[in-house]
Amino acid sequence: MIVGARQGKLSGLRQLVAKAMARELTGFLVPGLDIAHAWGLDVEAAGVRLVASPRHASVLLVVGDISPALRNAAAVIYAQMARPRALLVLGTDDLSPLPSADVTAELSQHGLIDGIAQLRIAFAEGAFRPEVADFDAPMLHVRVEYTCPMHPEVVQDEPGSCPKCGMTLEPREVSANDVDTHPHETHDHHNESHGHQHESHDHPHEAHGHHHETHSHQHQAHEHQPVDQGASVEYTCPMHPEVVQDEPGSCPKCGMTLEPRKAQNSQAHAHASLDHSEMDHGDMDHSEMDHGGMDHGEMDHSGMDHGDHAFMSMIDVTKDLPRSSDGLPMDWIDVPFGPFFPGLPSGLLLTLTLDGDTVAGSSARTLAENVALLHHSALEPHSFVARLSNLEPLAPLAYRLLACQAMENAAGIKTTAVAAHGRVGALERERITSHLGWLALFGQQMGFDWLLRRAASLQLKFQHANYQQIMALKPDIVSLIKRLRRTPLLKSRNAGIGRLAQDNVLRGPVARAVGINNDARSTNPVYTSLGFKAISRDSGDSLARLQVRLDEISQSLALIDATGAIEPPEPANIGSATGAGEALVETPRGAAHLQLTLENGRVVTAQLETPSTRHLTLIDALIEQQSLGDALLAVGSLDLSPWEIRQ
Amino acid sequence: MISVQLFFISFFGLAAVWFAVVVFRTHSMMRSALALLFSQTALGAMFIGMQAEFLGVLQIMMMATEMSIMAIFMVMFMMDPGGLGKMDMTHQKRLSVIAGLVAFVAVVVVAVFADWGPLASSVPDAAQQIEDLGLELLGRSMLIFETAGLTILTAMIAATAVAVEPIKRNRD
Amino acid sequence: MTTALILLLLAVGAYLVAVIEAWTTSGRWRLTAPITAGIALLGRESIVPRKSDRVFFEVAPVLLLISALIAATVLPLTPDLIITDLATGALFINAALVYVLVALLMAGWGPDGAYAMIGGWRFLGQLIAYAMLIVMPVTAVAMRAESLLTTQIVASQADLWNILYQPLGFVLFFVAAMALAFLPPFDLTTANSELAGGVEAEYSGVRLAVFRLGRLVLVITLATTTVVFYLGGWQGPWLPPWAWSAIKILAVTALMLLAGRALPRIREADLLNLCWKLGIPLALLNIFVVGLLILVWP
Amino acid sequence: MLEQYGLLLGLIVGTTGFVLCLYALARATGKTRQEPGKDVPATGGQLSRDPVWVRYHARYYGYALLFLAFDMEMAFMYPWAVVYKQVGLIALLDMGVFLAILFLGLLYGWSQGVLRRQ
Repeated sequence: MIVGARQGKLSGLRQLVAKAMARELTGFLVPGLDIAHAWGLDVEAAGVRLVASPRHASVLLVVGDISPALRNAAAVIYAQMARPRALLVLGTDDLSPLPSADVTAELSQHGLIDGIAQLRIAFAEGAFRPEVADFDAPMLHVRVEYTCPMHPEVVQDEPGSCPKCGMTLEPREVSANDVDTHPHETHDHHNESHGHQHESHDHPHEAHGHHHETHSHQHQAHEHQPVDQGASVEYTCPMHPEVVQDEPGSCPKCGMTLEPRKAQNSQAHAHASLDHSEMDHGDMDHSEMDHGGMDHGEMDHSGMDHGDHAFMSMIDVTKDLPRSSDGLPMDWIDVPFGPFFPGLPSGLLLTLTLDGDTVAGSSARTLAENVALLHHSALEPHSFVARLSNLEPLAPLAYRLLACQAMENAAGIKTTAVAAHGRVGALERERITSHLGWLALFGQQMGFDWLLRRAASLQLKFQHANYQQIMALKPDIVSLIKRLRRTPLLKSRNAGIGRLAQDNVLRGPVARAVGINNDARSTNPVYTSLGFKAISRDSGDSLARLQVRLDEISQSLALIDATGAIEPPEPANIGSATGAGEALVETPRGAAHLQLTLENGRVVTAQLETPSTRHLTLIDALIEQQSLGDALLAVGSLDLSPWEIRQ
Repeated sequence: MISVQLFFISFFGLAAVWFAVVVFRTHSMMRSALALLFSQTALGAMFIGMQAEFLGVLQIMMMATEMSIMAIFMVMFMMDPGGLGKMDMTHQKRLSVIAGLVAFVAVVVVAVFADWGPLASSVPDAAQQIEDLGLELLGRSMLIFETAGLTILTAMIAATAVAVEPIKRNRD
Repeated sequence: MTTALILLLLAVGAYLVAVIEAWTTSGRWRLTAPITAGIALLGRESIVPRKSDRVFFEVAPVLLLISALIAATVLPLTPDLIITDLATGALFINAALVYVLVALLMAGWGPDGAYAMIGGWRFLGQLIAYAMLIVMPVTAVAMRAESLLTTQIVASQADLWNILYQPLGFVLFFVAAMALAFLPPFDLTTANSELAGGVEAEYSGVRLAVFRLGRLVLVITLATTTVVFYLGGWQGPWLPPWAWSAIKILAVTALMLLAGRALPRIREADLLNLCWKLGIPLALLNIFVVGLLILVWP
Repeated sequence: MLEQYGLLLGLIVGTTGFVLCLYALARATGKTRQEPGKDVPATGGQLSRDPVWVRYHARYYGYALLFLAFDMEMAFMYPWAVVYKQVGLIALLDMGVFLAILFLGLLYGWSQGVLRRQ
């Protein structure tokens, strides 16, 4: 039986349709294709066609356990799927807002194939059911608030007129419990919002009662989370709502005189995610552009007789709008490129302020859980190593090695040369696997179908390959790299996109693409004995990052060839040693640093620092004023892993 | 035969007029742009109904692309393009009603009283029309053909000068 | 009678396009896949977005299907197998195919979703890039055939196909036809990885089925147009005319679908630049060269 | 003479009828259920309820303006192409002048920076 079945008796036509649906399963993957490949799953081979939009999907495939924020997003995806919809869960059980899973299976290709077989049977029999319950979840509900089109900071919970310009406030829907919303929620909104939602759905264009629908000034009505009603009066700048002072003065950013305002949302300005201050207003101040060309675009309003309320011509509507790069004051919209966006690293929430299809501002944050290394009790070595490797599904082995080396360093144990070589082989194999996984995601991002399939199949082969298998796979890698060098349009697609300047924040391949050589392996005696030299390029754009990663793949192959052995790192027996230790391992995304202290054989304190945490801060400057395609490609080329980001 | 042709011509004529009315009655810019597009398509269909196939097909094709480009410019520069605010964009109502009536009367007078010459007994078939148009273009109205080229050139230069900010030579 | 036969052949052609497309992506020949996918889509709910423009949302898939179908009416599969042999045949194909743009603008603006809207306006930018590269090569073809009648165009290629007579025109037309059908690498409007489905993201159920059927018919119509203009239509030694038409159309369809897999998606800025700074001069050159060629060797 | 056009109109009406039959068949399998959050446009896992019908900033308006001019030119080219073989060299020269004028406009636009992403 499927929870998301459709209402209806399984009659003749529905029987046929149910059978057809059982044969043609389309899936939406949560958290994403890179995680599925990291767990070694080939979903297309298992018989489910992956699609980009929840509307086209009949199965929601949840792979591995995910954080509460990601579960809320998965519930949103599930709510937006068309019925009959099924839920196939691999390797996890508690999915709070999502309904109970229709089919659960263990997290492996075999488990996936079994799950899909059961799903086909469930669809053929249960796609239609006489009585069906709605799927409801707290974050799907809407709460109506009223805001003034001209002054978006004025936000009230009940209709009225704007204290500053007297215009009637207009309703606007805000998700009832946004992730960082305010505590108080009036219940009368609940049913009223339902009424509002149903009614607005039936006749979408006719204004709901006497309220106008949301006026067009979306760009100013940023997502201002309403906050507790403050009492004091405060002063804010019309252009930069985040500038707030308790006394009158001029705005530090653009010099406009601050306007008095009832303290509506004193905390709203604290959160940095929507802070537009660093958005470059430079062009507005010293724009010596002659406005001759621009004025022709404005509608001539001299003859306009005034409608019911004070009619504003386009000139004064767009008077204080930020101007785009070509001098036109346009409306900007906030568009979330949500945690499950095909092509972007899964789990990364990228909210772009779009001016047409150009990025005018961005805010990126990870929705993956911020795993605490040590809950409150000390941990056994084995459980600490397991916890650290589960933290990062995209490169588990690298973090396992990091934990082992840190504990051995703390306990003062030396590893034998053979074990060291085996560990080098294991780490390099993981680097090849991780880079192939990135190539598959990058191919999907560029719409380069062949690269997605080829890199994904090689990645699945490399994941658990032993030394001989790797040597057998060498020609495939060489042909893949040679083919990529010869692909037309690839160079022009990547050259000059996401150019980064030299910056000590950079780590791993992103740093080496700019010419900075902070590779942890170059100081490691084992590597220098194998003749390791770091590769680096200097153009610092997406093409350089692609070439550095391709070179690293062939270099890692050579290193594995030199070491001759691959054994996953095992924590040495540290008995009941005590002391402080640290370790630095070059994970596929950059050098990760771990400091820990041991107390008679148990890990007491641990402090981890990962490369993706640093790269997250790069995104805003990287994609400023880029077109949408280039911006997403630049974010993809950073090879971020939201799972290892430490808030 | 004439009655079927007349029926289709009047049907498409009414469709063109109705779409034209929708252009001004709707609040959404996008709807009014596409209503104008379909009004032109109905006009093209009228030409085809009147056995001017080349003219009709040309009208249907060119108007579609040009009205779409008008749509993007309307959406770029007009306030509230989605028509959510239900603003009343019409203005100078009395003046426009008078102008409309005057124009209608003028058109009817011209249509009824002007001397259109003898009713053509037969219309050359479509392929012949294109050929005649081609020969006309290269023969008698060669001058019109070339001046049309010049007017298009002036249009391009004017559009370039007005709409696009010239590249500043001093930039990098 | 021929109309029914041609409509049936178009349906079979669209079905084969679906099979070939599934083969290019998954590498397996599954002949029954399209029909089961169609029935499955029929049985799914069709969701209408909440504050959408209902007229646009409903009309867009139907207009896409009608535009592709009407463009196919003037294409001859064999000397007598044509629905309406209009005197302005070549121009009529172009006129019908422009409404693909109108349908996608409606599908983009209708659902009031960010991805769909960006996808819709991107396709208008794409039209501005490819439209000239369809019109000018067709003019060169009409010059050689001395008429716009598609049957006349095919007849004019009796001794030498247009692909050999004007290869530059063929290359430009083929690229522009792929851009018109928004096939990868020109799938800017339904970019799966930049717009998560773009204009077709908000369609589900039976509306999505009609949208995809429209796209399949569009691909088979463009393949037939390429065959009629440049590959000598039904002409060919030994085999009967209908066999040649079928082989050529399927070959061109497979080429269109395969070319996309081996290339990354082109940037909109690059597409516009290439088409206007390289494409149009080449198209004008093509017209000039064909003009000289006709004078020298009719 | 008019049956051909009638056939086209019949095809258009027939296709619309076919699509409406498909919709009726789909409706026979069941009604679309209204559920909270289902009809909000899908943006990758977030509920984005704000309408996006804003003034869209297209960056290709430079190309669009030149395209309008070239679209006009195309209207003249079709009749010319049909009679080209008959008229011969003179036609080539006439169209050569016409196209040269327009190519001049294109070069001017190009030099003034119209043909770029504004």
